[in-house]
Amino acid sequence: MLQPIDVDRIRKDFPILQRTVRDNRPLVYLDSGATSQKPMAVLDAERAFYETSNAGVHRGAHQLAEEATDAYEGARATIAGFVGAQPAELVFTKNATESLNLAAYAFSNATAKAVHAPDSVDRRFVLSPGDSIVVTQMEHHANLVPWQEACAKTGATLRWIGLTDEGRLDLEALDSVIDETTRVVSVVHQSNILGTINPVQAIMGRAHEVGALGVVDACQSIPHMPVDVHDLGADLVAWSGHKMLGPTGIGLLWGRSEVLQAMPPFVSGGSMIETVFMEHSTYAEPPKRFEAGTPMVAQSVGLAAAVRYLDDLGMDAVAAHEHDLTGYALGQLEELRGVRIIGPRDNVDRGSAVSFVVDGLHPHDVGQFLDDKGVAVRVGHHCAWPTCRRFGVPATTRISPYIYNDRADIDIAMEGIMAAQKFFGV
Amino acid sequence: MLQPIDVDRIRKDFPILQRTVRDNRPLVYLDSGATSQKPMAVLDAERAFYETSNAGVHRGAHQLAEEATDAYEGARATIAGFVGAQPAELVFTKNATESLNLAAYAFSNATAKAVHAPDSVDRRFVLSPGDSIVVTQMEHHANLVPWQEACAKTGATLRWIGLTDEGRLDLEALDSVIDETTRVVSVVHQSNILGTINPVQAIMGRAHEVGALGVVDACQSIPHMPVDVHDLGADLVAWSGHKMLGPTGIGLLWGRSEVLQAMPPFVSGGSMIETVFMEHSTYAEPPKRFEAGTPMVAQSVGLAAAVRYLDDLGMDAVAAHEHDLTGYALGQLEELRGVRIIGPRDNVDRGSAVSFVVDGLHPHDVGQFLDDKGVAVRVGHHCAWPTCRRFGVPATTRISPYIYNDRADIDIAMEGIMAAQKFFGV
Amino acid sequence: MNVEALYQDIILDHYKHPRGRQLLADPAGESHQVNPTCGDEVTVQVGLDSDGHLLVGYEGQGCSISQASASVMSELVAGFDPAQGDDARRAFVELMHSKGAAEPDEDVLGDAVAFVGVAKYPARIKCALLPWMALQDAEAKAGIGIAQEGTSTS
Amino acid sequence: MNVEALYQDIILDHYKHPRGRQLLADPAGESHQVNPTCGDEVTVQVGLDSDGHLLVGYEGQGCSISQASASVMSELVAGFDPAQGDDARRAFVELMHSKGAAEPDEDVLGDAVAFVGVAKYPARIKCALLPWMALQDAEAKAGIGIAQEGTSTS
Ligand SMILES: Cc1ncc(COP(=O)(O)O)c(C=O)c1O
Ligand SMILES: Cc1ncc(COP(=O)(O)O)c(C=O)c1O
Repeated sequence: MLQPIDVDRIRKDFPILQRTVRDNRPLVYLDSGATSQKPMAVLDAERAFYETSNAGVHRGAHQLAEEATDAYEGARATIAGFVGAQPAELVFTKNATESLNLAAYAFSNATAKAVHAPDSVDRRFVLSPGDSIVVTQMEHHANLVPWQEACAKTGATLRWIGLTDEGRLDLEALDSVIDETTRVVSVVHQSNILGTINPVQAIMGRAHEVGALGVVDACQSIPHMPVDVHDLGADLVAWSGHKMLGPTGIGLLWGRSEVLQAMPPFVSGGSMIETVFMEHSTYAEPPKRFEAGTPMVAQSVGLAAAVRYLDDLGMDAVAAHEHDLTGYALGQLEELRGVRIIGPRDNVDRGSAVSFVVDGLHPHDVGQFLDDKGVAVRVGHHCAWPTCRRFGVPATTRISPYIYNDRADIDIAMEGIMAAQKFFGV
Repeated sequence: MLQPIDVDRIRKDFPILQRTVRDNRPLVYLDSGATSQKPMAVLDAERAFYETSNAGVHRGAHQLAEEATDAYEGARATIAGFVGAQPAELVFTKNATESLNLAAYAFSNATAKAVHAPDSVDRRFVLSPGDSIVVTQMEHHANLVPWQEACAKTGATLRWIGLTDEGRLDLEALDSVIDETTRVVSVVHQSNILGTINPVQAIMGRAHEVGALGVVDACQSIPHMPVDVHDLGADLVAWSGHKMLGPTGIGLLWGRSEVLQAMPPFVSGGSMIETVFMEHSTYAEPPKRFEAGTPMVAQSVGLAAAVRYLDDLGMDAVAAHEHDLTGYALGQLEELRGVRIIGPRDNVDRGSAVSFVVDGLHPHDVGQFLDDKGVAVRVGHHCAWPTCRRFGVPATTRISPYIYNDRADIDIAMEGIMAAQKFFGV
Repeated sequence: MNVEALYQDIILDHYKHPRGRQLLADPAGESHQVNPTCGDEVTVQVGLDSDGHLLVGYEGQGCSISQASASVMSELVAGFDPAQGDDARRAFVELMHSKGAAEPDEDVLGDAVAFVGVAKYPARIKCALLPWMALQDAEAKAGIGIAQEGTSTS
Repeated sequence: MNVEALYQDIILDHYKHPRGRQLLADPAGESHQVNPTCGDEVTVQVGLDSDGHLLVGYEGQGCSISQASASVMSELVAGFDPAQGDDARRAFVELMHSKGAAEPDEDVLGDAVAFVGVAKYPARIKCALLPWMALQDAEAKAGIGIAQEGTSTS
């Protein structure tokens, strides 16, 4: 049976939630879609690492170096286990954005190298004019701009799956958008602006049908629900540590072994090599091939602690808790006059990020009134500018609760919205 | 007047130096060339950030987001000031390796884009067969492999400045190695394996003479001596935070404004854009253009604290302290039978990284005996494998002291070397 | 400091009733500025009348602060000579970066003094500055004020 | 645990007096393995004699552990049938990953039991395993042992 989330107990683990903002208002943090707060267990783990075992990893034959290496590789195993993966399939990056660039650069790098040494690369990654790359109209810029750049460097064409007015993918077009010209399909699992949870398995299936590689941006799903990377049906899955209670400065890329093996390096330098001569070098096997330079060791340790914290709560319980808050928030917003939800209004296949606009009010002004009540939300295009345009709004206000929020937090947010309406007389 | 470094006082600031290793031996950490230890001030600053101000930066209109943005941009200003730079010229990366890749990718990305849209890029970054890239034979892999990769993607040729038997650059060849074909020259300021300090200003001067861009790898100089980036005469300067008392997971790239302005993006995604449409995007000005995704906010705060710590000591005093230790270590090693120093033996224009080999002993075995005495050193090729080959050794043992080391630490290392010699009967 | 002190009556009034919100018939320079974090946009056009005084037109969409700032700015600087316009812009930029500690000079800034509270909300400073940045850029493109600045700094 | 327990006499002896350190006249498979962190290298060659027993040759340069391990390995497995060789390799790999807790079986591992102390020094495990990885790879290239494994797992 599910052990329900005990918000009061959890809050005690987060020092920042004890503080007040503005005129001594208790902090109501509803901006976890941007970044989550960190429990003490994470801060303690990182600090303990620095205080006892800090050293270069995979180098040096002294005890600290051994301990640091153990800490780093142990963290990899813990985090891999959390998503049902093998440690050797998990690459550490600085954030999800780097992870997605790693995927996109596999194509542009292989394409450039193929010009001078066709046999040095796997043809699956070589693009030419006539080839297409497919994304959706609800991508975060991190899963859009790198693919635009890949197109600019290779002559491939970017295509996308459009959206319905309800904020779902228009899957009728799936088979025509993804066709024989398609070489890679990269899709967000859960939209950070609309909250929509996409049927990525079906989309990845279509990608594989036409021989394309499949990438999933799981930034907003892995922190909020149980995810086994294999269930997504993708070849590569990207996400960030800082949105799942972990430190800033660490991201993840999971890849099917065979695909990682076939990918050329992205960032190159120390630790990702096998042999180096002045004239040429050979590269290590994944995941090392993609981890050049001194890695985010302390951050990996912190993230492993975050994963243990979430595991203790149980991701099923986390998802259930957020589902409840989402339903409540949707209901409360529907009751407010002049408020329009951008994204699915039914609490089905949707996560807890809830975006809305208020008639006659710019989101910045709404956000200011929420801030005045101690409520932290994000206003703007949420790095999904084309999605805003699709819905004819310049920006939205977004509530994105997490494990430390309860219904009372949503209530305070509603008060803020009404205060703004009253003040501006709309 | 120089306030000398007070090692006993400094040690108290580093919790890890209170621990013991192996059979209860006090830790003698002589591996700061790999990564430095962190004083409490750095750990406290990072933790305080997470406990009070953690939030997304440059987004969100709530108080935490404002505080986090201030912390991040304040850190940038502090770190820029430390090297005489303007904040707008300083880019945060995950490590020096990424910084150097950012430089190298400016060339390969511009070259690829020029194929499809010649006017979209600055010609200085477009390479073709016949062009050359120049490095030296003492580069860390981080400043070699990315340029090999740039060559593989553009058809340009890699050249290098060779070394004398003393471990200095062979500058006689300077004018022939760097010639009219040269488009970029990237050189290490202080070698991490040989300890050599290179006359980078002269080399950058020659680069500019032939119209090439100049890059300096300052990983091993900025942590150890006063450096004003302008004095180096370079266009771009790369280094890491973790070698200068800062956290893991943060690196720096300084660039002359005009050059940064002209460079295409490297990692792309959120926060580095100006406008985004499905079809195309435009990019923010530097440094933001190069900081896609959620940045290393807590790490920037930690690194700023590290910089303040070093500033309080005074970088002149740090350099003087290390100079003394270097002279002492060189003298002690010279006295040992069967020990050969790899790198300059005179304590002039050299930093504190001292590499050596012991006749009849493999560095791994030397390192093991040092470890047994509680001494942490690095053994191996130090990510400068071609440099090892130049000196006919597979690997070296390296002592690399810092502010928390004294002569007694060097003495214990010497005892370890002698113990190894005795044990193996050489 | 609370949110009412930010949204002073003058700001609300300009937001609800923008002044001079239209483009020029024959602009000498134009600049379109975007706040990439929130998508606020403003286009500012400039020209000089026969007496060498500034003509200003604008259009935009965005939050109350950015749109009121555009309205206040255009009302203030239209009719100024370029040097006066520069003084006002500099004073406004300084006010925004004062963290709320400055005593704004009403003689130079007119209604724009009402934005003093914005300086306490760093995330909104960009909103308030957006039209002023557009003004500066549009003048630069039109070649307005350049000669003067060149002279004074050489 | 101290450094003397790591460098057991057998290891030192094999390091100073390597056994069978030479390449084969007519190898069926060869593998060159490098430890990228320290540059240690070993080349292992394999073949089968007319009775189907392993022939092993090697060459290398590196630290005492990697070079002694190559010597011990070649002495141990030469003459084994491929299945026995696999058993020894598996036992050795297991020993290395035992963190020093395992009781190595001298019947299977012979002199290689002396490497038990290496398991306590993670940075050296790769050194000790290097020749064994090369053996495995060389056998795979020679097609030795593949058939047997294929049968047993299908
Ligand atoms: C000279 C030099 N360059 C580059 C690097 C790479 O730095 P990082 O590993 O922090 O990316 C190092 C350190 O490892 C170095 O010593
Ligand atoms: C859906 C989605 N993709 C990608 C990203 C980028 O993640 P990061 O900023 O950690 O690189 C985010 C968060 O900002 C996101 O929500």
